[in-house]
Amino acid sequence: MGTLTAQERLAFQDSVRRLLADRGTEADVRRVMETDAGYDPEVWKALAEIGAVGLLIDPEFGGAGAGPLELELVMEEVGAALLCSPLLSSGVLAAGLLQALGDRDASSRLLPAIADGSKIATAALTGSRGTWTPDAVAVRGRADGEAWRLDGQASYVTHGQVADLLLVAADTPEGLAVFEVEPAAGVAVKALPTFDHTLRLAEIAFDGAPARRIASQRPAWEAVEEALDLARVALAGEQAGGGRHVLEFTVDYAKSRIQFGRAIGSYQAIKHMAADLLLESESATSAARHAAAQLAAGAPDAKAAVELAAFACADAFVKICADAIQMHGGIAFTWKHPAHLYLRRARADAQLFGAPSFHRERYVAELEAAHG
Amino acid sequence: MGTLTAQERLAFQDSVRRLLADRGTEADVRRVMETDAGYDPEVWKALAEIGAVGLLIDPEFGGAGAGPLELELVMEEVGAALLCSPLLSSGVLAAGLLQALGDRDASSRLLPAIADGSKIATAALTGSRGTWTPDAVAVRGRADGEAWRLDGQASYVTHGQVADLLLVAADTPEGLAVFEVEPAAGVAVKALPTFDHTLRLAEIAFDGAPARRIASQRPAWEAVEEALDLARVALAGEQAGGGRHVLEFTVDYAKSRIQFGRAIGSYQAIKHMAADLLLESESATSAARHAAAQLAAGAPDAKAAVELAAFACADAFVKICADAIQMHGGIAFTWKHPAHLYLRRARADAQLFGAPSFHRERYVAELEAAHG
Amino acid sequence: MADDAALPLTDESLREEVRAWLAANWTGPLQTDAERKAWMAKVVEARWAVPRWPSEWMGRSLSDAQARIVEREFAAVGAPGTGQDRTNLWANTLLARGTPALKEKLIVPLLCGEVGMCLLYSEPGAGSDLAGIRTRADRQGDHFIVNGQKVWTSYAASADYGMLIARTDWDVPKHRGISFFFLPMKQPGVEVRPLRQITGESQFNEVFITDAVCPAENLLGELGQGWGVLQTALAYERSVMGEGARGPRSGVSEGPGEPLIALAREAGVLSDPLIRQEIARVVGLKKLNALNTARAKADLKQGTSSALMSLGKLAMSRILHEEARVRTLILGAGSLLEGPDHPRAEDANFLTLNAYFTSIGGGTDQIQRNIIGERVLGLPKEPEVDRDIPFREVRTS
Amino acid sequence: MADDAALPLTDESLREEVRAWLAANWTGPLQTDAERKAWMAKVVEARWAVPRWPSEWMGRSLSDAQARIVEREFAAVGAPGTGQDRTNLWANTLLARGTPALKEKLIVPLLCGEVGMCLLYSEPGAGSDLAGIRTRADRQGDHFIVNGQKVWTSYAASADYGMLIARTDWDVPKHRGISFFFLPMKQPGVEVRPLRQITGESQFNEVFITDAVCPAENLLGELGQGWGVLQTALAYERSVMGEGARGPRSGVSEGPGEPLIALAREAGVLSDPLIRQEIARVVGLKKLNALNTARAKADLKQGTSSALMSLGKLAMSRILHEEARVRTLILGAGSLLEGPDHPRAEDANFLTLNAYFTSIGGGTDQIQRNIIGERVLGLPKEPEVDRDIPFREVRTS
Repeated sequence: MGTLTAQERLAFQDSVRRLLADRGTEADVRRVMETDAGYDPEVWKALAEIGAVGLLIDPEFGGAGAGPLELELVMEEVGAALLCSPLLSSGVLAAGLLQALGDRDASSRLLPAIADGSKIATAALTGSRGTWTPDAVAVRGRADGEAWRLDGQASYVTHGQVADLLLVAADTPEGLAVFEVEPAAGVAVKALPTFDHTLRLAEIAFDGAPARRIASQRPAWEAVEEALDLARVALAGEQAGGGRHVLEFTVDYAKSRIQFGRAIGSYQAIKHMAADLLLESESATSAARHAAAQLAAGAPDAKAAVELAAFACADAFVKICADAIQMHGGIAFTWKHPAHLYLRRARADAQLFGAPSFHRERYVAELEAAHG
Repeated sequence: MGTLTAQERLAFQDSVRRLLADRGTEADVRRVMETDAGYDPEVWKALAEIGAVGLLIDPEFGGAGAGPLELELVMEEVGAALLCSPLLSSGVLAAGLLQALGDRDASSRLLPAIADGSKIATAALTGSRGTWTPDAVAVRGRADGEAWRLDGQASYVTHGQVADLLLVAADTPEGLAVFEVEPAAGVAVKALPTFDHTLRLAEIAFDGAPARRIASQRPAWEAVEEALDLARVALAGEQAGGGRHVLEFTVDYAKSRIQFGRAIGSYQAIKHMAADLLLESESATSAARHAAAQLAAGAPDAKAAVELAAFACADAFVKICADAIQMHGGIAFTWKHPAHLYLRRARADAQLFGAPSFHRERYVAELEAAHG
Repeated sequence: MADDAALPLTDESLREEVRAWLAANWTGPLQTDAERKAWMAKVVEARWAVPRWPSEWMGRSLSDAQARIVEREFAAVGAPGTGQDRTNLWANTLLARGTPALKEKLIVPLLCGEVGMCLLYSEPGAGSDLAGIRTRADRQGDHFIVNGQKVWTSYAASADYGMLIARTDWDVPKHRGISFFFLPMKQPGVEVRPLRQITGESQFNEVFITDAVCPAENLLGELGQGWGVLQTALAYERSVMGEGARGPRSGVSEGPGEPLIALAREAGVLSDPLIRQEIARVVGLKKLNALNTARAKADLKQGTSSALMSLGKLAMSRILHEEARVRTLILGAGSLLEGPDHPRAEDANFLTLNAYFTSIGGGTDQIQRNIIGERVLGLPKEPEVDRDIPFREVRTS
Repeated sequence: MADDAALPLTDESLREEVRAWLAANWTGPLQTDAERKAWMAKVVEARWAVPRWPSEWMGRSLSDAQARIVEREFAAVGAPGTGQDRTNLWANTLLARGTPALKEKLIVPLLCGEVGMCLLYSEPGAGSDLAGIRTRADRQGDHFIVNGQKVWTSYAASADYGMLIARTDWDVPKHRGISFFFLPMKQPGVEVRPLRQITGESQFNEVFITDAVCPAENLLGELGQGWGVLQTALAYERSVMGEGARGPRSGVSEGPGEPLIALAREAGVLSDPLIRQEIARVVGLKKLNALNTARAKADLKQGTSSALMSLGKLAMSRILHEEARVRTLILGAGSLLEGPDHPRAEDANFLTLNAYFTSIGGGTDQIQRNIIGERVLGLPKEPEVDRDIPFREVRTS
């Protein structure tokens, strides 16, 4: 994957930041999160126009041809603003998976519409266990002449209810493969109610659904893992950016909220929590950016860096949001205060594509492998 | 096991407390812990005289015939004073094991000398793995005519180097059994250097050592577990008492130590640590006393209560001691301050007869069993 | 009757008297609100509602031990209404500090449950620092004019009166300028707005008070002595409050036994060693808190004061947050969901948010640690910058 | 020579000059103390010791970038002695604030490493609150008479001078009555006693000072301005100090790779899921701290100040305590032991205790959190009860 120059990167990050400052306010988040679609089509269009949706997609297929470094930066902004959008599903997971599979025909057919935002894609990779491991796949593919048909069920499909295109991992007699499916006959998409109202998840039942098999140059789950790692770096960036933002508004509150004649931030109980959270926040930022850098460089420890970012950023974001509510006191126990929206997002991010303990286990495996 | 009246119990606890206040000062601890024997024979004699050594032993065999409730109370005093003595080894583990085995001949031969303190006994129950589970036993017994001989190794034998009598768990062709061994020919006792200088541990090699098999009315490991549970309740009491004492002197320090013109205990950083430690300390006391009460009553949840006390008191004592050093600052980083002596004891207590994670696992097993 | 002081009242004669009265009057479960009201009136009339109180106020001047006998007999048949001398916050506060006129007017209705009440203490700017309230009550002839905003008020919409603290003197230090009122709620100057919580529920309200009128006879205690009255009221409240924390809200049972074990078994992860360790921790914490509470009660019985009581709320806060965390761990991706089709997720997520009800509400964990450190352990207070200056000059948000 | 200002010094010409000098003078590893001293004298004489300093004081007024070139060339051949304008705390402090007489006397010996030094800052009563020192220095003619007690002093027994803070004015607020001295250590009034630490080691000393004599020319900065001099010295110290924390002390290698993995493998518990989670946590914390440090350095290069620097010590404290905990978990009962026959236990136990060196020494974690909260996050300070009153009236232990 390519990489922008430092200057291009900053300019790009700035354009995302300006778009979100303008059209991704808290009021926007609260409005959009209550809609069925869960995203604002106008903002989505704008995101596509500035190149954020096709960020990772090769210029050959209409994208910006950027890589994990740029993705991570954008996601820091997304996290800070709590943007509601299918960016992770379409621009990262689906686009990443198609590129990792390397089927030129499928890529040229599907990626341009993903890049320009005209089609929303997502990937259905796990069943009701929700572990994003190959053993949790609960869809089976069977050949039907030249074509294929899928049966079974996928769950926790991000933005499945608004997707125009599904990339579905399914077991076949020849092993696991990825299929291209349109949400049409034989495909029943059921929206799942989510605790994080800014997220959309779906459960999808396949009942002899017509599917097209995407060719893969390598074991298909390897490509899935590559896409998942991109998504994990994206989430890490979102977690780092979200955590930093929550800490900022919490510290601001601690400076202005007066109790017993002085700012609550002058009390060690609050001050020391804030200091500890700064360490969490900065560590999350370091972890997310390092994972992006190692992935971009194709470094031997890229996998370890992703695993570390996955659990460190997840835990940090949850802890920052949780402590932030405590530090605010009563005001953050109200629906109208934004803190709980971030906590909801943090709890969602901590589960998507593997829980922290799962990543810790894999991190140790990477450490073992690295040193024999 | 019997139980004293509430009044007798308080009188007894008071006599222990007075003995320790008089002859178990910090100076005594520091003096005795540097001796080879690791206990003060005069204090040992005094402990025996007031009935503390034979506390659990049936009056028929020269003991006080008391039970876990009294044991726990005594051990709270022992923990507060950091008493160096083989009380746990001889008066609890060995005496408890002999009584649990129920071999009247062995009991009448051995218990009176244990009760009056004239002989020190201990139990060798684990090998170099130190897990106090039957699979860790590394001594084998073989019949030699009427008698038996032991081969193999036991480790982490508390006060093994000062014991006149060893009760040794060994595998035999007929299953696990407990043997009576004198530290004589074929028995090589090696003192192990301990991080807790108030504790004595030994590694014991058996090379055809003559042994006498103690008859058992039940599977021998059941009796071992019963003795271990008594020892765990004793440790829980020690941990509760030790933790409470450490918290007390730490709070006192926080009241008198002035920095920046005010007592450090007026700062929330210190005050809130102290509040949290009070919860730890009180919970440890509740857990230890509850375990003692359930064991004394033969309650169905006695085992669960012991497991809970084992991990809760261990963790609490370590945490209290660890935080106490931090709360003292530099002064507790010196050898001459007592805080580290308690931390050393806390770390030892947390390993003896099973680490906290081992007890947590067994606690869940008890919960499962209780509710099907 | 029991108020015949000449006849010594024995436990046995008392027990017989209650039993006889219940046998004659109690006819089983109360089905309707009307039945309930009628019963309460009967209990009050027969002087069983507040047996510890003086006869002047519908009581019998019984000792605590004797009153417990009455309570046990009522409980034995399942009849409500007695023991209000322990449990009726409103009536107790009124009896202790109210004007004769207000007592005459409200004590009996309060005991009969005919008057709805709410608490008007906290304000947006005065949470931990309750003495920092800015709601004002200004005397105007025989009444006060009240202006300000209150928050975290339960049952405000249905209440007839609110127990209100308001500032009546701005030129003295903050604790000394507060007065305590029974504010009539059903008037144009009192607007109640439901306050949506992070859980999505609206158990509480904001109350906006604009030129509301409060008769001077509704002042409890002396003018400017409201902080003391409040302490009385809070003490009644604390003595009644149980744990207060709510369990899972889905209402879908997890089966018998320890809920976390059942949940892990249902989720198929009970054999996971990590999960088992975490379950042990949380169940252990709950058990330890129960043991502490039991010890505290035993200590109280023996008449020694107990450090343990004050630790309960802090312990419960930790338990609730930890339990929510472990439920999330057990559910994994399942915790992403909510709603009636996903009761386990609903529980884990509700508990995650509702745990703050305990760790923030009724004094944050941080304030609680101050209290334990200072009142139980005797550690010195922090310098108080606003203690001895006129409230007018105190820095506020 | 480089002080010929007329010739523009290019990086290349500088590099050649150093190389040539090293080629001519460096003859390989220094075996004896005498060899070392001779080499240092040569480096100082040739003005390589402090190339950033002015030529007046054995320097060359080089830029930082150029001085780094010198340092790299020295490092390339393994020769010590340069870069002392960054690393020599004593000489830097003296240069910045010393009297001409003291500089003349000690700068060169300090650069040559001929003078032993120690720090006389902390006192038993002044740890976190360093400005609360009670050691006094009273002027008497052309010298000061010093009395008091210092603690946590490394190398005190071999030191020729101690950098001392002492109170010279008791009638002004605490920060304003302190002066900074180079106290001669080899005199009857200075008694050094080793201080045994909880680890059993004695790296530090207590220093008892009784009527010790300090020449007035050994005063650094103005009388009563010692707090400012101390800040200069502390800044030099911080800029040099690396992590400071020590690893395991057994010296028995755990094999290649991540030490905790090796330890768990050796102990036969690497497959234990609990242990694996804990290892991931601790190794993760270490890696995150390394990444934070790298980001901090990158930020510094770009000239932006960095919040990350100040977090390092707090992070390291947590890492050390956590690593000790996990080592204990891995060893289980093995952690009961100590001594050379049990190197793993020795390591776990040493680390457990020595972690306090970082969490207490050089500012406790609690003080560190204050600093981060106030200086980095901009949170307000607590009320300072002793700030503006004469030290004589300040409450002390």
